[in-house]
Amino acid sequence: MKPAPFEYHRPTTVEEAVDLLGRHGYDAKLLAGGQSLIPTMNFRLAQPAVLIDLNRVEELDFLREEEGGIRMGAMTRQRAAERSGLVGRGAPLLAETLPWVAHPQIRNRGTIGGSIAHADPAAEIPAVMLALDARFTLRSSGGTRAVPAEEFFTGLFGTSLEPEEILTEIEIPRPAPGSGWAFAEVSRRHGDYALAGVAAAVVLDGSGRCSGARITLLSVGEGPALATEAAGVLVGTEPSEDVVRAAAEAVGRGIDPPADIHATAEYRRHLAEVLTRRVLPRALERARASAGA
Amino acid sequence: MIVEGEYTFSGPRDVVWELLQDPEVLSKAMPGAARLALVGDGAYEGSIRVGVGPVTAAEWKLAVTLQDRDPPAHYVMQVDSKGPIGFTRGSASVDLAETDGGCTLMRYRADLQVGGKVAGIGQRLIDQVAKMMTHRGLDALSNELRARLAEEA
Amino acid sequence: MAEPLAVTVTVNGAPYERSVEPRLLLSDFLRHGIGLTGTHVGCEHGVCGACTVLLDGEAVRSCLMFAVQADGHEVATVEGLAPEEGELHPLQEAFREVHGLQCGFCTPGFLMTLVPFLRDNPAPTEHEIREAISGNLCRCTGYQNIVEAVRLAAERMAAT
Amino acid sequence: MTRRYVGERVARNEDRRLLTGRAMFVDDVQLPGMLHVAFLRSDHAHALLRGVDVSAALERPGVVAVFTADDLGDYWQPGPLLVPPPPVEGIVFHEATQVPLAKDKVRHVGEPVAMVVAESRYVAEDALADIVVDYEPLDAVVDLEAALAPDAPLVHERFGTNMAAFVAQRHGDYDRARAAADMVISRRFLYDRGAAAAMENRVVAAQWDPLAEDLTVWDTTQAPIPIRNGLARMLGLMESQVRVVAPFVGGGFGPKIMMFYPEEVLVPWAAMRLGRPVKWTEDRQENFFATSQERGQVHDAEMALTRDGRILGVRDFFLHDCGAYDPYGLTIPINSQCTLLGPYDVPHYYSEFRAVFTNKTIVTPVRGAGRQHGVFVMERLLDIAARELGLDPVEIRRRNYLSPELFPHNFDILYQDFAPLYYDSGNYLPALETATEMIGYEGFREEQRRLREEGRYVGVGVVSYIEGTGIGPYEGARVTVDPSGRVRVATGLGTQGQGHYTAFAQIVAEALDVDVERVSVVTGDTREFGWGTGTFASRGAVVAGSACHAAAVAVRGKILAMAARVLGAAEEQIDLADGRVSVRGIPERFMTLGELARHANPLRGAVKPGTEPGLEATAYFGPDHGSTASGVHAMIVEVDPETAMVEILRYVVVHDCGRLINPQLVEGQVQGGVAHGIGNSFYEKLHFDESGQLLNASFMDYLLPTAMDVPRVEMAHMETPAPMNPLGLKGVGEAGAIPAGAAFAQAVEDALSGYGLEITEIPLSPSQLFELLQVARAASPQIQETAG
Repeated sequence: MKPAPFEYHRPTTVEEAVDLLGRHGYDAKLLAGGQSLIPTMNFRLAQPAVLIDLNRVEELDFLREEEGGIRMGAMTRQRAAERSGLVGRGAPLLAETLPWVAHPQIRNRGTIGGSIAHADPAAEIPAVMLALDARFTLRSSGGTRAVPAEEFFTGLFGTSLEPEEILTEIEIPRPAPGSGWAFAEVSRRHGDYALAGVAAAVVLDGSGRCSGARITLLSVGEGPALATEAAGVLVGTEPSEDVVRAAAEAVGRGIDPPADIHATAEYRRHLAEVLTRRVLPRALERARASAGA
Repeated sequence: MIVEGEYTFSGPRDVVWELLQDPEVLSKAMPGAARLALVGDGAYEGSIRVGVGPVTAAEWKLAVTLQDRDPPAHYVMQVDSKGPIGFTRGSASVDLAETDGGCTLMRYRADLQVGGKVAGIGQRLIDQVAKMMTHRGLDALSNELRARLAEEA
Repeated sequence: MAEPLAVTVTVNGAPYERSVEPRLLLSDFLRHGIGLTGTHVGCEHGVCGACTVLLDGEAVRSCLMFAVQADGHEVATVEGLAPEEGELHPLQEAFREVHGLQCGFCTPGFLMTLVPFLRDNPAPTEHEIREAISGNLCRCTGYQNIVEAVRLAAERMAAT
Repeated sequence: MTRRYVGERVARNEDRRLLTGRAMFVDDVQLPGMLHVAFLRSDHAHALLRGVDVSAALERPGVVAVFTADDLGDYWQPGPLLVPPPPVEGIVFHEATQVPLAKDKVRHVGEPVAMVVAESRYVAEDALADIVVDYEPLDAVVDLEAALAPDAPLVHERFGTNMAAFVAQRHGDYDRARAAADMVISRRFLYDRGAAAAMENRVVAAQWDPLAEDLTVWDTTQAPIPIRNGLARMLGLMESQVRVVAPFVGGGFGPKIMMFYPEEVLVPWAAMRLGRPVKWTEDRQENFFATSQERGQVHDAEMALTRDGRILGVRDFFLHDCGAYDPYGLTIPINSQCTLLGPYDVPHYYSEFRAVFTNKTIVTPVRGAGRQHGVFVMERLLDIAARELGLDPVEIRRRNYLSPELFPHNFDILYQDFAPLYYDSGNYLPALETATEMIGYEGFREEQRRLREEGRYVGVGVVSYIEGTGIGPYEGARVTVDPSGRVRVATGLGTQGQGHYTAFAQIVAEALDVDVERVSVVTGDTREFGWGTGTFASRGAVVAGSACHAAAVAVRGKILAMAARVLGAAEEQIDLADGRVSVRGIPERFMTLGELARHANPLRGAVKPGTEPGLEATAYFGPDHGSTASGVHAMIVEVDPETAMVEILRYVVVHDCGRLINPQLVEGQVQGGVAHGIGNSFYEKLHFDESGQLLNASFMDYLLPTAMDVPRVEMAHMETPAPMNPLGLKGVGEAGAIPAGAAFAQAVEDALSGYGLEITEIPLSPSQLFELLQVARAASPQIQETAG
């Protein structure tokens, strides 16, 4: 299990990286934390001809608070985000979810941007970004564009990144007053790919009515999925147990989960429903606390 | 692994049938700049280029044989492929039925064996990749059908 | 640039200069490039944790890094853990005392995972210990005495 | 004697080296000019091999050689049959052992087809992609029942069947028991495959020294001496020309006793042929295809009982998956057959099995070696019988134990050592009572009811087992007092973490009354000790430990005789204590053992006729019978019926492995075994699809339990000494793994009482449990989970 040979570049600026990517395009692979890519290379499933290592691009490793929310560089280590008080305050859903991502040794190396760009359907971070309505900055030698998470994820390991583009920054909007959040997943063992997982971000107005909800799912489809029908069930109601149950049923209806050796499609669907029933009350509870405060 | 489903083509059955025998059209329904050539009666050979996510796109050799042909209603497609990280063997049974409004309903059921490295490591994704490739292929065929019908019109 | 690259890696405080192929895994560099065979390799896909070393003080899988990436960085391996020849680190001492190892193959990975863990969390609960080592597989011990060893080491390290 | 070591918690001698990264494992062997090997392995489970073209690989820079079966000439030979079939009447056995490289046909995914030798492993792997193999795929034999169908494809054509063996054994007359029974329970039980998954993969390194004309082989084997003997035979060398070293080995658990793996045959051969040292290090992926596995069996079993729950008889028909070859004979299914009887008084027993060739990786013993299947079947039958009879599961066990006065006890069936199944000693009821008390069985029902009202589903399982351990043929040991005063012990075993270095030191230190840290043990180096068999069947401590004891006792005799001569006193007057000898009552007339050892090897004068130089003795031990360890496991689980996830809340083991050499080591063995057993219950299953492809050939998908999944094991020891050896030892290496599945099934069923579901299959994944729950819910619509 040794990787095949590759041409190796280690740029120190985004400009340099973008330039290299422009030159090598389809033949190149960006190396961020490498915690998914390198095992795939060790199995020789991935054999990129060119590897562009972003680990020395310091400008991609930052985390700061801005007017509208949190902005972080794509090379922010997952562990750094997990430990950051800023993330704890400004994106508590992300903070709550990160400990579910693999193991500390992996998170020490793994990056937020790497996980987003990898877009594994079973990964927690893409689903959370979708729930948080994050925006991503993509840069190529041709320029820069911002893409909302909803448009970014496009099916199985699919993203709207062009071959010459790099994901450079992630922007997470500041939670509105009355926001609540929760995450849960079921995995065979702690740190494994989830059999199913649910992230929820909800907003309650002063009267306890749900004014916004984003429920996202992982491991039940080709990519991270936004459960729009389920969110629709919540919005406009004062969410009761029955509403939550109806939302969970909507989650089950809206997915076509894959089967593998660990879980049948039916089991995954069932878990997505159960998890929604468990996650929403927690998110709503927090929203009530926040709206009351 | 079983991949099965239904798909409706907005066009008459005999046109769909023809499309499904045309190597050029078939190669458009296959992933990654496929090449497919007719090498005998109902026998095709060629290659496709497949890569999913972090798995580097690579060339897979492909051999397709159509059997039990009952035009324009039924055939069985035997597909064998071999690539650097594994192989597939399998057959798909395809039934075409005319439906209201001049459409064609395709029912397919494929029994696929996946072998080699990709089977041992990629099991989590095989089901999804098969589904995705099927859906994309059928959509491509559907587009081709539309184009052909437009041409004829 | 698939050509060998010159790298300088500081391992357990000593600089090592080598010319390496970019694809050389850090685990292979440590074991076979500079002969520090205490770091073990169990899966080479980042699950078993046997190859865990410290990179600039944090635990990482050395099978999921290329040696070229460690250029200019500090790596710590199990060989550098004991303070002096003939002495043991409190974690090593505790592992020995409560039988926290059997075949010993996974042990270096556990130790290197635990060093930063106890640094950051000097008085962990049993659940925290178990979570901290959940990315390290051991087939011999059933983990019980490893957990015991961590508790013992934490107690002793707190006392000094 | 003043020093007591046997029975004490002595910290291990070997740990310092292991903890500081200075213990040598085989992959640490790095020699100048060393070449590295990668194997091209079959992607197909079953295919004709039409051709292998290695020409492109040979052209790749850095590749030194590529070998296929044709290159091996006469060296290409099927491996040895390690365990011949037992002399059971009417037995059928078809021998088909593995080959070094596939020729004409491949029979399982991962079977080696070509061997690449290159300057680095990286380059060797590059070259694998250059090799072109022409396969003609055949339908694969995967399912055990389908394998025996008349039109099934054949794994080995020459037998005309996939049946590898048929064995029927009987004790008493089951049909009569059945006729007299008040109730007969019958069920089908499945036990599926798992991997041993030692953390260290297999490694073989070899160096041929053309000047000394000797071959050194480093091998992660559990049996270095048989490897040496076999290699010498194959390579046409004398045994003394081959040295096999199994240094520190990173876990064995059975598969490392298998021999000869193709790689073990090929690496030494290549080193001789190429004149350079050669090493092959298995990677984890190869390990899943190429290292032997275990556990696939299907049982159709029935139990005849009286209405008060007394077992009248048991009948079992089962199929055993032996994979593509059967080099290990019938050890596993015979173990299943014999262990099924457990600690119970079963007057009538009929068991027959068919071993079946399949297109899967070879099956050889993995920790438990077939025993868990027997235990699972028996314990499940008892649980079901208890439920149907309205008896408490603990009570039905109590009623059926063999009582202490029935020992030694014989059954009329043959065990894996070909001796009649023989229970040397045992006392089972106290273990059950202790276990139920420790787990709080009495009060648990009340607690269970209370928690159920809160929406929590907890359940308890209590099961028993026995384990035949410590079988022959023999092991040996040499004990030497060094002139430094240190004592050296050499045995022929390989050791994989069991703590033999310490356990044997304890035995010898106690016999010679020296500090245990001054006893150094070497194992697994044929140049140090050349006679023995290996570490398997929970026998290391029992058999080699007894040999160490015998050798130490002999050295003690020599010490006393020599001291008497040197100190000028009668032997009876000599005190041996604290590493010195002295004359009783005259402490100033003493000599250290080191000084005495120098006296025993004089440079001048004469060694007296009839005596030997040195304070050294070699002894061997071969028991007539194995010794029967036993125990009770009790487990409390909590099930979330909504998610079908199971958490183990408590785990109690009461264990009897005779006299304990070192309780800490025994506890470690049991804890590790329990973890393995928990893996086999809920996490670890090798998934083969219908074409024989293994679908989870990595640690991503093959789930070893982690520290979050394995509970703390609460343990109590019973010590019923074994009469078969001087120290009263019984083996312990496999015990923990054996009953866990049965306990798990009982506990999960109990937690879900009211659902009416029955667990007859292990491992049981949450997805499977979910399906059982869905079926139960559909059958009884009144089931409604209380919100948790």
